[in-house]
Order: sequence, then structure tokens, then C-alpha cells
Amino acid sequence: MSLTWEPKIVGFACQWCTYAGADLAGTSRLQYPATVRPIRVPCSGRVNPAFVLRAFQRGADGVLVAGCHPGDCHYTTGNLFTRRRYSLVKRFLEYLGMEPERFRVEWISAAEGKRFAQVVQEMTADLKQLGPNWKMRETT
Amino acid sequence: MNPLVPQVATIKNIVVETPDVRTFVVEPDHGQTFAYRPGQCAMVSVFGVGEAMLSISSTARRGGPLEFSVKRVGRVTGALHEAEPGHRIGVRGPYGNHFPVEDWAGSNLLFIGGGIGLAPLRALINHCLDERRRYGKFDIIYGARSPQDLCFQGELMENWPRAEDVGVHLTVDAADGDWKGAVALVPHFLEKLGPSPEGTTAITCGPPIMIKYTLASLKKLGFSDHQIVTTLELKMQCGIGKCGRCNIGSKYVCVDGPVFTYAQLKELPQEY
Amino acid sequence: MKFIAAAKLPLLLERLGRHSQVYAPVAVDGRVWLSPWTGEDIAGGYVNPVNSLKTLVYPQTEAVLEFEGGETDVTVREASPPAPQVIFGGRPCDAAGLDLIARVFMEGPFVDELFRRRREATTIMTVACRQAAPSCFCRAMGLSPASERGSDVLFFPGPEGYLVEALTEAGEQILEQAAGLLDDATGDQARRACQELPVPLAGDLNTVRLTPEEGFEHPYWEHLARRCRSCGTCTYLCPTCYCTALFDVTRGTRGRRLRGWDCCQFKDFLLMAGGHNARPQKKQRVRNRFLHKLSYHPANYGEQACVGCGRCVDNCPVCLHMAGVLKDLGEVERA
Amino acid sequence: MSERESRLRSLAEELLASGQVRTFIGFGPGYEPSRPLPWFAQDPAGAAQLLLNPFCGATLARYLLDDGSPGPVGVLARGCDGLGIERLLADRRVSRDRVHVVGVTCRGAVDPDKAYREAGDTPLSAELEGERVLLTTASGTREFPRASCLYDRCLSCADPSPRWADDWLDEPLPPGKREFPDVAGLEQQDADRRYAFWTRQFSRCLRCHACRQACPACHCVSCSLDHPEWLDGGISLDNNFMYHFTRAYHVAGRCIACGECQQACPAQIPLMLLNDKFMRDIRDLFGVCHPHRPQEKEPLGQFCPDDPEGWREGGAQP
Repeated sequence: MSLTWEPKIVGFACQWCTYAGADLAGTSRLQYPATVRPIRVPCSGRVNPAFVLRAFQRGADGVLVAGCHPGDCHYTTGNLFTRRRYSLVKRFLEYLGMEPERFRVEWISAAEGKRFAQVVQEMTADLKQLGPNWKMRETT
Repeated sequence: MNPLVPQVATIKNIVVETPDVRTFVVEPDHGQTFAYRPGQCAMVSVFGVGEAMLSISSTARRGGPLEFSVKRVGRVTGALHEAEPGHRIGVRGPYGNHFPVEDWAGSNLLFIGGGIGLAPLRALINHCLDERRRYGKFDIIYGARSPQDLCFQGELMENWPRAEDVGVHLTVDAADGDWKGAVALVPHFLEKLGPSPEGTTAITCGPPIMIKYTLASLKKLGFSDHQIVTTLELKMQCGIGKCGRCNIGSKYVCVDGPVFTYAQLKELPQEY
Repeated sequence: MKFIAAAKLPLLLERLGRHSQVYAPVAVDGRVWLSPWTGEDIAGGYVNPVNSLKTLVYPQTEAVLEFEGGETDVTVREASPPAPQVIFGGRPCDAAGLDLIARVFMEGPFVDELFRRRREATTIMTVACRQAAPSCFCRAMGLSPASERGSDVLFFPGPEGYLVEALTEAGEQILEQAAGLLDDATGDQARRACQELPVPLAGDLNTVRLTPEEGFEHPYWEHLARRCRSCGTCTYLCPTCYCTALFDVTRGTRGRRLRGWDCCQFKDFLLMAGGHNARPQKKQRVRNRFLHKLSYHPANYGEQACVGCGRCVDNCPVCLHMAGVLKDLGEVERA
Repeated sequence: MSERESRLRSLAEELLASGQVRTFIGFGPGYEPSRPLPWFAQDPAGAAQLLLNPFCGATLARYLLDDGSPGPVGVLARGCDGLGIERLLADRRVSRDRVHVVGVTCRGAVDPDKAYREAGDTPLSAELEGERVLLTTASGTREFPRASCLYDRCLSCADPSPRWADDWLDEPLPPGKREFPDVAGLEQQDADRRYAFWTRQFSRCLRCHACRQACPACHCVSCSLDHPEWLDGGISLDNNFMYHFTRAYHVAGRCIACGECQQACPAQIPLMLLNDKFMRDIRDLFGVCHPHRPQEKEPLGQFCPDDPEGWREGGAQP
């Protein structure tokens, strides 16, 4: 591992809440590491669990799925399905041997720029401790 | 040399034939275009998308670059249709047998094409026109879904009708306002024209369903199994008889075909 | 004829491992696989490894070429040549199977370079059989537990070690590397024991030639195919099945064209972009598999494409296998 | 011939003769007595060959998807077959009026490979008696423990009988409870060891689709695992992780725990350890008592307003 290694985080962000929250973090000039690659999705319910695995496969060191708080979904119930789904997926990934720190699910509203910055900071620190991810990652 | 590795080639020109058919004029970047005969095919790759077996629609003896006339149906053909002149693709071949033109000296030739099936026939027709004296009368029957789906309109409307003793008969499945020609499916149209089997070889190429009924119509008109030549198409991957895919019984379309006489077809299981 | 003591076998493999990748039979979770060998216990007492020799000489996926660049400036490179490898512990049926598909790749108007290169980089050290499973029918296919076809070196297991016989030049070269580990053989009981080992499913199936006229439309195929689940167990385990597909895998501006096993029992095997499928029905696909082995391949190569290894017999979840088909055809019975 | 077997034959004969069904799916004679084959009787003569004995192994529900069977179709159903049929009905792949279910209570099927290993010879017949299996070979009859002779999938079975049937061959037994001791065992290891375990399992995968093709819940007309956008054909550890993650997740909340996937796997990958993990977590997190029995609404097709956030509760540990 080189000294300049920085983790890569793929962050799936719901466009109504978390993506706006990330924007707010930026416009509020909050400092957080440039480790996250946000991918805007219409709803956290859009995030097929295969996307998470694909991210790890293609070299992500951590994956974040983030959306509106339960009850606040733009589509009323999308994130409630997300909650069920990722409750299982999170546990399943760990069951397959992935470290818990590498995958996080968070509710971050459009007003929570600070929360977004904090999650990225925490995750980055955790991943720096762990080092690069090689599990489930393609080799070529 | 690994036969599965294609030559890199450049698309020099693209001719829009119909709304979903384009002709790609292709030249290899290094070395020569391989020698080929009418009816043969080549594997064309779009790197990152994959390969497809395409029939060569140009005529080798005219000396020009390779031409592939391609209908947009799937991933590779879709990617080709997105391509522009200057793009690089892969080409390997030639594959398969060819039309047995040497057996046809003195014979009348009846070409029956449907849709994009005219692509290999175009290579053949131009090949035979260049040695016009060797054969008897030419008749070209060609059908498409609609008038705008007729491929190679320049040749169909201009070059071929003007050639010596060549009849061009066009039909469409569904006409539009300006169409003055026949409206019929190819097999029906063929039966209505009723060409005589006497001293004639019929060569047909088109979608599987058209071939099936055209073969029946030709039989009805009295053509013998040996007078009928057709081409088959099956899913192919390697083109060199190794991938075990395009078999019909013990024959592989990629090496033993794509050209079969009806007599040969009858020896094979009906599974194509 | 030479002899190697059982205790010296790891030394031999270690020595060969200096210049080649060595594969040997290793037990993984209770079943024996031909695996990359790094000093593990060499398994004995198995009838046949789960994976046949085919899997190592004709890998499930391999690169054909690499490409790089964009639409207008792509460059293409052939895949790099394979490293030398030595495979110890395959059985004579599998070695014969490998030779059988080698003819497909090496004969005809085109030579398959990928296969040729890897086969030439491979030395096959086969171990003859001292025991047979109920599913074995090599003798019925014209082979035996001591067949030489396809092997470079043949080992005959005995109580203290193996009789060793080089069958090809490559085999002799490899035994030269074994100097000091081999003794002169003092008898050939081990060889005779293998040669005389009875095999459960008998009959002379090697002469069965099904022609399409005989049975293409026979209701038997419908009857047989009903229970097929259209998975790839039989073809992927079979030492003589060789169907493949080519596909591109791209990352950014670089990519590889891979060749990977495919299976004629999958419903989309012959599906073309336009929607045409020459064998959409299960019956057609099952029939094609058996007729390919019993009729089409013999028409092209003069021999049946089956070596009687018994893997389909042991592994098909619904017992749709070659021994059964041959039995149905009245050509095989339990000895 | 057992009483149940003769009852099965006469019932199937009756159903076929009266035209109530046009095909009857059960088991029939195979190449050896210990391996009966899935059997498709279309006339009374076919029905007369039906078998019902402890060697009847493979599950049958998925054959209802074959359009080759002229319907309506009668089918022999043990507990696993019954849940499979329910699965297909719930997924609207089969319509109720096209199946006639003949229920039978099953106490486990004898694995002919295990029986061969135990008895040291080809088994000719088997009988289940409580915790023992009586195996008969050419050299006589001997007794073996149930656990060493039955298919793995039968040892953890909680559903000896289907939950309903149109006809019964015997008295149904009440369902039991499915427990997940192996899942808990694996969870106790650390992440790296769990990863090493699955790496060893998945690196054997041949991607032959035997698991998918055996599964009554895996019946999509077009499967994402066949589409290169989702999974290319390259056999690599990462792709195999993708394969098994996707397969298991797609049957999460829909798996009927028949274990046929694992039974069919030629590489002996313990697939039920994946399915069971989802089942156990669905039970623990969402309070679904028996996640493997098809219900009105699937666990992942619904939610409760007060569902827990499963990722906050200590990950892999229950």
C-alpha cells in the first residue's frame, strides 16, 4: 500500500434527499475527504443489491447506500423496501466475509449536509484502517 | 497464427441502404484483404461488443474493398450501425463454402432473395454478371417488407435491369402510396411468375421462414432438388468448426455451409 | 519400465514444479479435484477426480486476445502463451477424452491455436485405475483402466509405489527430470492388475452408430428429454464436450476477448439476435447432445465422443446420462 | 409393492382414464432400483409403472413449467414438492386448475450414493423405520442410521407433507420448525475465515446452472445471470461471488428450503447455507415464522412501518 492510498467509496445517493444533502455539504463548505464517488439514483429503492457487489467487484473499498429517512420518501414507500432489503444484504455481505465497515446504509436528508460529511469522514477513517479491499474484487 | 484473432480494419464508408440496413465498406489496416468467393462470410468484431458472422456482399474479382451489408438486429449489428467512417473493427475470414458457380455454366440463373438475404446474392449476381456469357438467362426475384426496405436500390433499379438478358422482379409485403409494383410474399410471387425449371438453377436466400416456403414453391414449379441452392444461417461463435454450435446433424454451417443444395439439405436433420 | 516409491512421488512433483505448474489430485471438502499442487497430500483411493483433464488443457475461460483504445485507434494483441504444466493423477478415460477433442481442434482446415499451444505446454501423467465405480463403462467404449491413449506417462499403482512408463517423447523428457527418484521395475503385477480390472458396465458400445434416419423422429427422444432440467452438469463435467462461446469483457479503454465453455442444453444456445432458434425445444437439445456423441461425431471422426468415465451417470440430478441412453438402446448391460 | 404405491397407481390410473389429468408426474423405473426416475405417465399403462419408495429423490414441482406436458397435470407431492407447487402458483407460473396434487407424507429419501458407501454394494431396496434405514443389497439386509443414508436435504426437512392436496395417499403429518444451526456456526467465525470458506466453495463453481434449473423459485423466463450486462461468462472468483449472491438474493423470501439446488450441484457447494442465512434473518428481523412456506405476500415484497434497521444490529451476529 502506498502512502498516498485513499479509499474509494461508491455512494449511491437518492436524488431527493441524500444527493441534495451532499450538495448542501458542498455549498456550506464543509470539509470532507474526496473519497466518495456519488451516484445519483431516483430512490434508494432503485439500488439493486447487485450494484453493491458490482462496485466491490470493480474496485470499491467501501459502498454507501443512502436515501431519505423512513417516512420521507418522495415515492412514499421506496425506502421502506430499501430498509428490508438492505437489512438482509448487509448481513449477507458480512456472512460472505466482507468487513462490516465496508458497507453502510444511512438515511441522510436534504437538510443534513453535516451528516453526509460526517458519514464520509467516518467511513474514510474506517477504510483507511482496513486498507484496500480485495474481497469479491476482480483480479485483472 | 491464431485463427480467432481478427485483422484490424477501418470502416472507409457507410452506405445507408434502408432504414435498418447499412453497407459498410471496410479495408484492413495492414496487409491485404483476404481472397474470397461469392457466398462466403466473415466474422466482424466491434471490440468490446463482440463478433457476428456476416456475409460478404462485395465481389472479390472487382478488386474493391470488403463490403458487408448489415441489418440492425442485435448487439453487434447495433454497434455497427452506431459506427462512423474511420472507426476500427475486426475482420477475420473468409469462412464457409461458396456458391458452386462452376457447376452452372450454360444454366439459366434464378435468384430469389428476401430482405437482407439479398446481401450474399448481390455478391453472387455481380460475380456472375462479370462472366455473363457463361450463363443463360438471369432472373432476379426480390421481396422486402415495404418499398423503403428494398436494399441495393441502385443495382436493383439501374445496373441489373440494364444488363444483358436480366429480368428483375420486385415485390413487397405491404405497399405504400407510390409503389406500382407487385404486392405479395416472395413464395407467392414466385409461383405467379412461374419460371420454368428447364435448364435453370434457383438460388435463394432470405429469412428462414421465406426459405422454407420458397423451397416448397420451387418444388411445386418442378425444380429438382439439385437445381435448388440455398444458404442457411445458424448462431455461430468461432466460424472455424470448433465451437460445436452451428451443427445441423454432422455438418457445420460455418465450414460445410452456408451454401447447400436442396438435395444436400434433405440429407440433414430438419433442425435449422 | 521404471518404478517410483509412493514416498518419493511428492519429491518428483516438487522437482517438476520448478519448471512447470503442477496439478495433482487433492481432496477438497471430501471430493478429489485435480488442483494446482503446492505440497498438499496427494489423494488416493478416488475413482475419478470431479474435474476431468479437459478442464486444465481447455480451461473454462481463457483469453483469445486483448484490445486497447477507442473506436478509431484500437490495437489488438494475441493472448500470451500458456506456461508449461504437468498434470498428475488424471485417469486413462480422461486422457483418451482429451485426445478425442484434440482431434477436433487440430484437424480440419483450421488449427485451434489456443488448444494446440496449451496441449503442447502440458505433460499428462495418467494414473491407471485399480478400482472402478458402478458408473464406469470405459471398456464398453473400447478403452480400459490401463489405456494409453492421450497420456504422456502412465503410472500403474501398486502397494508400494507406481510402475512408470513413458509413452511419448514429452513423457520421456519428464522422466529424465526424475533421475535418482526412479528405480528399475522388478515385475509388472501392478500393470496387469490395472489391465485386468473388471469394469461394471459392459458391452461393446464402441460400435453403436446411430444415424438420424434410424431415430431422429423416434418418440424415445421426447420420452428421454421430459426429465431433463436443461442445466449444464453433464456437458461441463464431460471430458469430451467442447462447445464454447466467445465474448468481450471491457474495462475502460482496455478489454479482452474470452473464450468460455458453453452448453448445448441451455435454451438460448442457438438463439440469434433476430430471435431465430434452431433448437428451442428441450427434446431437440437433448437429442442433439446424444446424436452428436453417437452419430455426428463418428461421421466426422470415425469414433464415438464418449470415453465411459461415468461422470454424467454420477452427477446428472435426474439420471439422464450416456450409460442410460446406451442401455435404452439395448447396447449395454450390467456384467 | 407398498400399499401407498398401489394406491398411487390406481389413483393415477383413474385420473388419467377419467380425463381429469392428461399427464401424471411421479417416479418410475430407472436404470437401477436405487435410482427411480421422474416419470410422466400419459396413459393407464404408464400409471401402472409408477413407483413410490424411499429412493424417490428429485423434486418434481418444476416439471409443471414444461409446456411439453399436455394439461391438466397430476403430480405426486411430498412436502418439498407441495411447497414447490405453491411457489409456482404464488408466482403465477402455473394455474391452480391445471394441477391436481396427490399428497403423500415423506419421511426422507435415501441417497443412493450414501447408501452405496454405507452398504458397500449397490442397494436394491430400502425401508425407513424411525431413526434407522434398512438397506437390502445382494448380500442381505442391514441396518444403518438415518443420518448416514438420507439425502442431506431431507435431514433438515420441516415439511414431511404438503400443506394441502386434492387427494391424499396417507395421513399428512403436521409441519415442523426449520432451524439453522449451520448458519449460526459459520457466523461465529471471523470475516476473513468466512471469506476463505466461501472462496473455497465458490472457486469450485462450474456455472452449470444446475442449482438454478433445479429450483422451483428460480423460474424467470429470462434470467439476469444469462445476461452479460449483469454477469459476463468469465469464470472467476469475483464473478462466482456475483453469481451466488444474485441467485441467493433472488430467492430470498421465496426459497422453499427443499434443498434441491445443493443436491443438484456437481461441485457440492453448500447452497442451502446461503438460502438459510436469508431465511433465518427474515425470521429474526421481520418476524416471519416460516419464511420458506409461500405466503400471501412475500417478505421482500412488503414492509412494516416499524421494521428494524438490520444493519444496525451487529451485522452477522444474530
